[in-house]
Order: sequence, then structure tokens, then C-alpha cells
Amino acid sequence: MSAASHSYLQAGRGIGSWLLTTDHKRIGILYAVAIATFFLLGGILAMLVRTELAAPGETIIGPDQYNQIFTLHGVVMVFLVIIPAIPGILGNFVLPIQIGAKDVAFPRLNLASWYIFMAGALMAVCGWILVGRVDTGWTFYTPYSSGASNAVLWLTSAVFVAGFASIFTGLNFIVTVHKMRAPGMTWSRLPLFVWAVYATAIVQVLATPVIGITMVLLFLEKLLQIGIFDPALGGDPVLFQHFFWFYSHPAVYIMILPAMGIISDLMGTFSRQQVSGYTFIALSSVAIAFLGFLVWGHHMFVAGQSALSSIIFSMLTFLIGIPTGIKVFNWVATMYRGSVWLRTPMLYALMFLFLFTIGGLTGIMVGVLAVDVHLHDTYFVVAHFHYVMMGGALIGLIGGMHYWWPKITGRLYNETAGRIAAILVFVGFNLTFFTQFILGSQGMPRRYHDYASFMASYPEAAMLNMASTAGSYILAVGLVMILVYCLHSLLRGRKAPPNPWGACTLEWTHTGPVPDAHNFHETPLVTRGPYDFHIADDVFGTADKDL
Amino acid sequence: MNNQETLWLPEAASTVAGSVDALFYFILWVSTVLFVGVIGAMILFAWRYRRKSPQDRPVPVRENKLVEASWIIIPCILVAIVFVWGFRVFLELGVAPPNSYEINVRARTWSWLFEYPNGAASTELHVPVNRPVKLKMSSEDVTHSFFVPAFRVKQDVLQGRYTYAWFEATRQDTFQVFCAEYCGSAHSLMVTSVVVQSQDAFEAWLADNVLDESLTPAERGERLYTQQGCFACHSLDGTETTGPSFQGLAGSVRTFTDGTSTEADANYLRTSIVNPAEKIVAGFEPLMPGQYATTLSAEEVDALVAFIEEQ
Amino acid sequence: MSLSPSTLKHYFTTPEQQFDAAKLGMWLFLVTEILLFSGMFVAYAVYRAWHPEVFAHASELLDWRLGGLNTVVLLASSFTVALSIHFVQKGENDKVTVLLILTLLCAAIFMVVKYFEYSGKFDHGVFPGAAFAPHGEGGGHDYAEYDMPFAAQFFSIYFVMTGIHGVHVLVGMGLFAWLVTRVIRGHFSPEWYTPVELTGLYWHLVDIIWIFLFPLLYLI
Amino acid sequence: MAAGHHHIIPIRTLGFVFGVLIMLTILTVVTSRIDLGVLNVPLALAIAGGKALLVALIFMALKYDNPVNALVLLLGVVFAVVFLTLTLTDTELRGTLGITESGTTILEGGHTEEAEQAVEMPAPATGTLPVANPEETFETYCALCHNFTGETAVGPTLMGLGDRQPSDSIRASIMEPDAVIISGYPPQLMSTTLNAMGFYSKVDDASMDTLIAWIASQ
Repeated sequence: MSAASHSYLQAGRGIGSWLLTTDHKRIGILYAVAIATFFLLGGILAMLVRTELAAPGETIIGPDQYNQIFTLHGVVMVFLVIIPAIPGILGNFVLPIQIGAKDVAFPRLNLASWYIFMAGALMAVCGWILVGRVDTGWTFYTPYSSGASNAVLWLTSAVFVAGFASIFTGLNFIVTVHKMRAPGMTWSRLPLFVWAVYATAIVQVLATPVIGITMVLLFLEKLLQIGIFDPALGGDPVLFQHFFWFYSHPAVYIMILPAMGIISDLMGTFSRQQVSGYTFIALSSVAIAFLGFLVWGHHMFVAGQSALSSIIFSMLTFLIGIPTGIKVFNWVATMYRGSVWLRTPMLYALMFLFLFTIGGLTGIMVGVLAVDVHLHDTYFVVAHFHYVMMGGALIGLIGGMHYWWPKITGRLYNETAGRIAAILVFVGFNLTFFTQFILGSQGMPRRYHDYASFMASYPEAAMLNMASTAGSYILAVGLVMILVYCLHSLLRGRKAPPNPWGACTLEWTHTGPVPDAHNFHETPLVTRGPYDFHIADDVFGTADKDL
Repeated sequence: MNNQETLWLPEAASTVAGSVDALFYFILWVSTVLFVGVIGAMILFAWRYRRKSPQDRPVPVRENKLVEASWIIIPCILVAIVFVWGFRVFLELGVAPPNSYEINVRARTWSWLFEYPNGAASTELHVPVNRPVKLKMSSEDVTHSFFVPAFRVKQDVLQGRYTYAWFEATRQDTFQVFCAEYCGSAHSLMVTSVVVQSQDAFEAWLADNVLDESLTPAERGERLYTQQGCFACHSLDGTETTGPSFQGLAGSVRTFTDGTSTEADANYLRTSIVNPAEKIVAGFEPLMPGQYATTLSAEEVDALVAFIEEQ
Repeated sequence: MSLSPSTLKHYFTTPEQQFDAAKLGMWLFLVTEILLFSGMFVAYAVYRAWHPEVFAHASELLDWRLGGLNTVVLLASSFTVALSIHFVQKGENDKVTVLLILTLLCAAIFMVVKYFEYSGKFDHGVFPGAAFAPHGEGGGHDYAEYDMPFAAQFFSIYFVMTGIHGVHVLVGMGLFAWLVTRVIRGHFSPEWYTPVELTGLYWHLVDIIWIFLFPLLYLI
Repeated sequence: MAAGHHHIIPIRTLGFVFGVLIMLTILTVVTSRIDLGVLNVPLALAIAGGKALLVALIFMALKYDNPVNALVLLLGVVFAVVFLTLTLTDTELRGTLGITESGTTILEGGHTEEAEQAVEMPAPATGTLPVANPEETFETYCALCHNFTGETAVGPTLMGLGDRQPSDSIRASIMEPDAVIISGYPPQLMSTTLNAMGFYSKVDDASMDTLIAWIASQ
């Protein structure tokens, strides 16, 4: 097959052919470049935060800069990296091919989403440079935010705009999955990554408008003092928290669900085994998406909401814990009597299991009413959500990028470098964040520029913070290493075969080493499930021959 | 009661702390067992079933309904236990006994003020040991959060509404109070102490702290320095934080953001208190609130000036 | 029957699939609109539940006759849109043009009435937010009487809700104007009229939102 | 494909629905003019819900359409209702946990605590302020924080106040400064200060009238 000459990478030349493309694969790459840039920015900010906290007192930056930096770190990482990352990059690239479609349902809307996303991102970053710095934290709690500098107006507008990109991406994927599946691609033959992105899309469509209206109301609160959220005007700050978390808790599932999908695919492919509990994992993604809307109040146990609300929200929180736990058991069970191949993507899948299990179990802790009273707003919470957001969502993304890298670029990366980087990331991550569990349960409040006062009651804080900072440096080295060998692979990497991992899904079995501009020469006819390795001898031919 | 500091939790010094800690450790140990089980199985499988040759063809595993049922039912039972347990302790934390001693708490950026029923006021919280204390809290500006790790007590403090917290301290000692809700520049300096005293010592302290007229102006200024929260931004030991330190301030030469300079005499100090935005010392932001012209009486301003002059 | 290559996109197999996809996409978009407005309905419900007397009193300042007129006008426009889809399905494009222009007219009447309502409020200092300072007399109301705590919240919510709704009406007017030009240029046929269908769905939703706003703000 | 695949709704059906919608609009207006007590809100919402359902089913053709579209709409409505209900379980049931004789209750009191915090109105007292000289009163009690020059000071500027506010609300702002606080200004500052200066114990109706008239004339 002379696929290389039709490859989507060669379908057009010049920067214009990229910036005006409606090809879902190229749009995925546009997202990848943008998000990698924002991740670098967010990462640098994180390093500044950790460096400041390496020792008590003022180390490198003053309290106001510190507050501005952790705010920007939060906004960039949440709204510009983790939320759009997996749907934007891998969802775009992989999902249409996995269901056998030539493109998403609305390719122009897809491109528009990227531009809207970039507009929001540029508003956030340019506003920071030109208008002023915001120090409210990414949560924008009133009345602090409604009394803060006018730059808040810019940043909330940026979040509002970026939200639309998320809505349009989600809308596109839902319609694509419903209407564009290839013949034979029944719902029960969808790869679990598709199920996960589909469930994510439901959350994006249903939850994101609420952050939109929240930002509009906050904007008007600042501009006109409409008195909805500001207590000085008769408003209610806790109502703002309801509005904010009605979006931002489901947003957690926007971040983690697609990563779960990637892990399911990785577990199946690298164990060469039917994913255990396929139906359960598929439907639980949708169930988690819906249940995720019912638990936002667990962020507010000590915020001054009614006791009854706290009790209801705590109970519902546990409902969501169970399907999540069962997914973890199923992933482990997938390896049972399989043929486990410990390549770099699989290392990240195992790392995900390790980190996400810790994130999930500590989630139970902060979901328990009485224990959360002590742990809320401490470093315990900081550690918990980094284990879920970074240890879960971002490690999932990195694993997925390694898995689909040969399909996206047509080239292989250096396996040894990949493994070394994975180990560095694992060690660095745990050193950074596990120490913070201890700091938090000992009572160190979050968003502290200086913990000298906390050391008065807990002198070990200095040592633990130093360890955490050291860990973050190791983590950074690991992440930079990934960047380096990926760039090397782009320029000098060996050519990849069409199906290097022996995977069973359409993007590996029905396309060339790099997909065509319209994905397939002819529409595939699907005759087996995504992990039916026992009836798929054809996929083993190209697998791991000379890797 | 566990008064010992452990790896995970600080020393426990209130009646409810024991209940919270027991639940915390229960979850911690169950989690550890689950974690070791899951990760142990993962490592075992990854090793035991590692790929030995590219030709490996694993046989599909038939799903075992019993195993699957067990990993649905056991977590359900565990979270049910944890929820009900957490709920009961939450009620314990939330319900102040009817005979509680009530103290008013006022939070503002970035200091605490505690007002006692007899009219005494302080910036450090003093409470009697072995007696339930109920805090009636409100904020003058943004949202703060009252947090005493040793008591396992935390509650946000809002403007325009009262929120409540209660505890019964079990040990005579001094513990730290933090603000746990982010509140701006000096959030991490919004720290004070809770001093647990015997009933007698507490009553003596209360009597002492009712405002009286016998103090010298500088002593009254010192009290205002803490009561008004000046310490949040102005240190006495030369550390430059949000605002200039008071140490050696009087008599020194101040250089301002507009390039002019002057000697810090009493008039300068007074102006800086009542109209802080007029002259900003180079290197600082104009952050100081402007209401002191009206909230402080002339005598109080004099007292503060006298206090600063002594530093 | 086949479509011209320009209307059937290459990544769809059948026109039916393409039409259904567009429609499902539109419905999903409408759902985001519902959730956008839900935030304001929640704010309304919370403040109404806290201050029922103030809200009941403040709503008397809104003229139910004007609100009712606008309700009828919007319902009529929904009716004309539904009819226009009926006729575009039958290929009677002249009628479609007339009906769409009628719809546009209804929307314009709605906005004119809104303009008089807003300016009537502004004249007496009824503004959203801190500028709220009712004064003077008019229409049988002593406005100063409405200067009570939390009346400002009612009017803030009123202006935000009707304001955002009004923006949607304006967007709808733009869409109808665009449709009229396309009908006249003969772009639509019984085989392909997706933009008319989708704009119609959007317009009905704008109508539904108003169906709720009217009693909540003007009547109860 | 063809028109045949799409259901064409007859004009009669559309016209009938339009007629019913107008009738329902009249009905909701009429019933709202009658006080039905607790039924007012549910009835108005029920009528609105009926109208919305008609528009969705017939005008938007959900009745004849792919059920997935109806499901999508239903989801949106369900989650809007979830948002509303769960938020109201907080805002309507706030209060502290309390012990009563019948055991622990979850709730005690509602959103009434704002009232507690309102600054108590000072008792009216005999007037010793100079009725004839409001300017002097202003200089003594107000000029520290307020001006007529438009500059922002400790309190908001009073420039053009007379044009913006009727005398009653100026009076309310002086007598109950904390009822409405403009964002950015410290609450309780004015009431505390005026109390401390003895303003409230000296003011009477006559001096108040001249003061307000003088302020409004500036």
C-alpha cells in the first residue's frame, strides 16, 4: 500500500494548510502544540511555587507575586491544559478513526473550537501581561474576587471564552459517535477510549454553560455590583461556590474520564487480552459522568452550607467512588493470564494505576464529613487532587501520547530513554506530592506563601517541604527528557510499522503507518470487538518484530 | 486520649479529636490494605504474565462472577461504614453542648479579634480547659476560615452571616490558629494562638483584659497594635513584610515612591496612620486600609504613635 | 434523489445522516442554552425564596400588559417559524420568505417593547446593581417606595435575565435576516433546508425561555 | 432521501397549538390577578411548563422526531432541576446543628441571621444640632469622609446626590448606613463613627430635614 504518499501529514504544505485545516488529525496536532506550550508555562510557574516553598520565609518571591503565580498556575493547568488536553489532542486524532469515520461530524466547528480555545488562552495570558495580575486563586471565590483588581474581568472573560471551545468539542464528539460509526461498529464494539471521550463530552456539554453564566454574573458583580455574590451588597458568597463547583466538580471528570479510557485501551493492548468487565467499564464511564453532577457540595463541607446539604453530598460522593473502584479492579484483572508487554506506554498505565489508586483512596478520606473538616483547605487536599489530576489525567495523557506517537508521527521514539524518563517521573511525582499528604494532615493550610508560622507547631515541615521541592525538580527533569526524545524522534526517529503494538482497534489495523488525509482508503467493515485478540491473528504479524 | 503527635496527625487536644482520629486511622489502614492488595496484584500479574515471546497467544479468561460480585459488594459495605461513621462524628463536631461558653470571633484581613462576654477583647484566643467553648464568627471583609489543627476544628468565616464552631480543649497548652481560606497578601501570616488555661487562670486573665484607663499611652498603643491587627503587616523585629517594620522607624529617614524623603517624626507617623495613601515608602504597595482616621479616636492615634516611637 | 456535491459533505454517507447529525448537534447546543439560563433561574429561586415579599412587591413595578404583549408576539413568531418549515418542506419558497419576514418583524416588535420597558425603568433610576436608586412617579407607581433592601437584587436578576434573553433575540434576528436572503436566492429545497430547521429550533427555545421568564418576573 | 422522510406537520395542527398557547397565556395572566395563596407559583409554573411542552413537542417536532433528541432535551432539563434542588437544600435549610429536648436536630433557623447582624437603630434623642446651620453639622460629622467634589474619599462622594436619590433614601442612608453598603466601602464604619461622635443622640427631625435639604442642594 502506498499509504505514505497520501499521508495526512503530506496532504498540504505550509503553515496555512495547518491553520486552515479541517482535518481532525491536524486539529489534534494544533491542540498538541498549543497545550504543550501552556503545559510548559504552567510547569514553570509550578517550579516557582515549589522553589519559593523550599524554605520558610521569603525565598525568591514576595507574597503578592506568589499568590499571582499560583493563581496563574491553577488557571493555566486547569482551563488550558488538563480540561482540553485529552479530548483536544487524542480525542480529535484518534476517536474518528477508532469508530471508522472519515472525520468528525462538524469539521469546521472543530477548527473553530481550536481558535476559540486559543482566543481564550491568549486573553488569559495577554491579560496577565497587559491588564494586570490576578491573585484570587483559580476558584475566584467572592467577595475576594469581586473586590480584587479589574484584571479579574479579563480572566473571567477568558475562562468564559475557553468554555465555548470545550462545549463545541464535546458537542462534536457526541454527534460523531452517534451518527458517524462505520458499518458493524455497534455500541458494544466501541473501544473504551471512545466510550470515555463520549461520556466526557456529555459532561462538557451539560456543565460548561454553568461556568459561563457564573463568569458572566461575577463579571457583572464587579462591573455593576449586582449583589448576587457579594455579601457587602446583600449577596451570598456561598451561592457563588455552588455555581462554581456545579461546573468545576464535573470538570474533574472531564479531566479524568478520558484518561481512564486511555488506560483501558493500553491495558487491553499491552496485555493482549480482552479488557475485563468491558460493559461495566463502558457504562460506568457514563454513570460517573452523570453522578459527577450530584456531588459538587463536597467542596463546601466547612464553607457554611446547610448541614443537610453536606450530608447529602457526602453520601452521593461515595456512590461515585464505587464504579471508580471497580474500574481499577477490572484493569488489574485484565492483566491476569494475559501477555503483559512492559513497553513505555504500559509503564505509564501501571504508573496511572499506582497514582490514581492513591488519589482515589485519599478522595474517600476527604469525602468523609468529619475527617474533611480537618483536612479541608490543607496540603492534604493539594496532594489529593494532584494525584488525581496529574497522577491520573496527565500520566494518562503521557501514556496515550506514547501509545499513539507512532501513528501520529509515523516514527518510533527511543525506548530506553522512555523508560528512564518514566522512572524519573514516577519517583519525582511521589516525592513531590506524597510529602504533602503528611504536611496536610498535620494541618498546613494551602495557598501559604510562608509556612514559618506552621513550623512553630510542626518543625518537620521544613524538611518535608524541601523534599517536596526536590521531588518537583526530579519530576521536571523527567518531563523535559520526554520532550527531548520526542523531538529527537520527530527528526531522527526510525520509521514505524502500521501496527507496532499489535493492537486491535481500527486506527492500527485499517490505516497505514500514518493515516491518510481521509483516514481510510475505503470505509472499514467492523467484524470484531476492540479487544478480541483471540480472533485477530492478523494483528500479530506486524507486532514487535523488530522493536 | 491520644496526645502524642504521630506521623500523620498533630497532637490531639480536644474532646472530638479522638473520634476524628479514630475514623482517620480506620480509613488509612483500610486504604493501605486495599492499596497493597491492588498494587501487589498488579506487580504480581505484570511479572507472572510478562510477555515471553512475540508469539504469545493468551487464552481469553472467562469472567468469574463471584470475584466480580465481591469487588462490588465489599467496597459498598466499606463506604457505607465510613459514611455512617463520618456522619456521626460530624454531628458531634457540629452540635455545641447547650452550656457552652460563647466567644465572638471577628475575622478581617489579616487578623483575628476575640470578644468575650464580659467585654474583654484579645487577638489571642484564651479559653478555659475542659469546658465547651462555642465560637460565633463573622468576617468584616472577605471569607476567612478558623482552623485549629490540634482541635480538628475548621469553619469558614463569612461576611454578613454568622457561622459557628465549638470545641472542648483537654490540655493546658498553647495551640496555633490558622486562616485556612485564602484571603490575600498576608494569608499565611493570619495566624494566632489559642491559650488553654485553667478556669481560675482564665478568669484572672479575663478580668485583666477588660479595657482600663491606668495604662500609659505606649502600653495602650501596644494593645491597639495587636487588637487592630497592625502586626499582620508591621513587624517589631525589623522583618520587612507587607508593610515597613516599626523597629527603629521613628527618627529614621524615609524615602518615598515619588523620590522625596523625610524624617519619620511624630507628625509623619500620625499622617501615615490616618492617611496611609498620602506617602508610600519606596518598595511597598499602597495596601493599608484608609479607615483609621475614623475608626481610631485621637487618643488612640496618639497612643499608637507613642508605641511606635518606643520601638 | 441526490444532492449537489456542495451540500453533501464527503465525510457523510447519506444526506439523511448529515441532516440528523446537524439536528442532534443543534439539540445539544440548545441544551447548553438551557443550562446557561439555569444559573439565572437558580439565582432567581434562591433570592425569591429568601425575600418573597420584596420580590412580589418589586415585580409589581413591571407592567404585565407589556410582558403579556411580548409573550403573544413571541408565540406568534414561533408559529410563523413553524409554518415556514411546513412550507419549505413543500417547496413553497415564496410563502417561506413572507413568513420569515413576519418572524423578523415580530422579533423587532419584541425588542421595541423591551426598549420602552427598559427606558421607562432607567428614567426612574431603576438600574441593575449599585446604581439602583428608584425615584419619581409614573404609571401609577411611586418609585421611591421600591427603594428597599433586596429590591436591587430583583432588578439585577430581571435585567440580567431579560438582557441575555434579548441578546438571543438579536442573534435570532440576524439569523432570520440571513435566511431570508438565502431563501430569495433559492438555496433551499424540500431536499435540503437544514439551516431553516436549525434556526427554527433555536428560535423556539428562545420562546420557551420567555414562556418561563414572563410569569416569574411579571406575574408572581 | 426526500421530503417523505421528514414528517410535515399539518397547518391545522400548528394553528391549533398556537391557539392553545394564546389561551394558556391569557389563563396565566388571569389567574395571576387572583390571589391563590401558596398555589400562585406552582400554578404559574405548571402553565408555563405546559406551554413549553407544547412548543417542544409540536413546533420543535419532538413528537415526530428521533427519540435521542428528546432524550437530549430531557437531560438538560433534569440537570437544571438538579442544580436548582441541591442548591436550595443549602440555601433554604441553613443554620446550625442544634440539640433540642427531642434529640439532635439537623437544622435550626433559616436564612435569618442577617437580621441579627444589622446594626441596631440608635434610640431617637433630643435635638441639639443647629437647625439653622446644616453646613456646620456637615463639617463636624460628615466632611471627614464625604465631599461634593467627586473625589473618592473614605466614603462615597455626595456630588449630585440630590439628583440621584430622593430625600427619603438619603435619610435612610444616614440613619441606617449598613442597610445598603456600596461595594468597596467598609461596612459599619459610618454607623460606628456617627455613634461614637454622638450624632444619633443629638439629631432630630428638623435638623435632619435641613441637613438633607442642604446636602441635596450641593
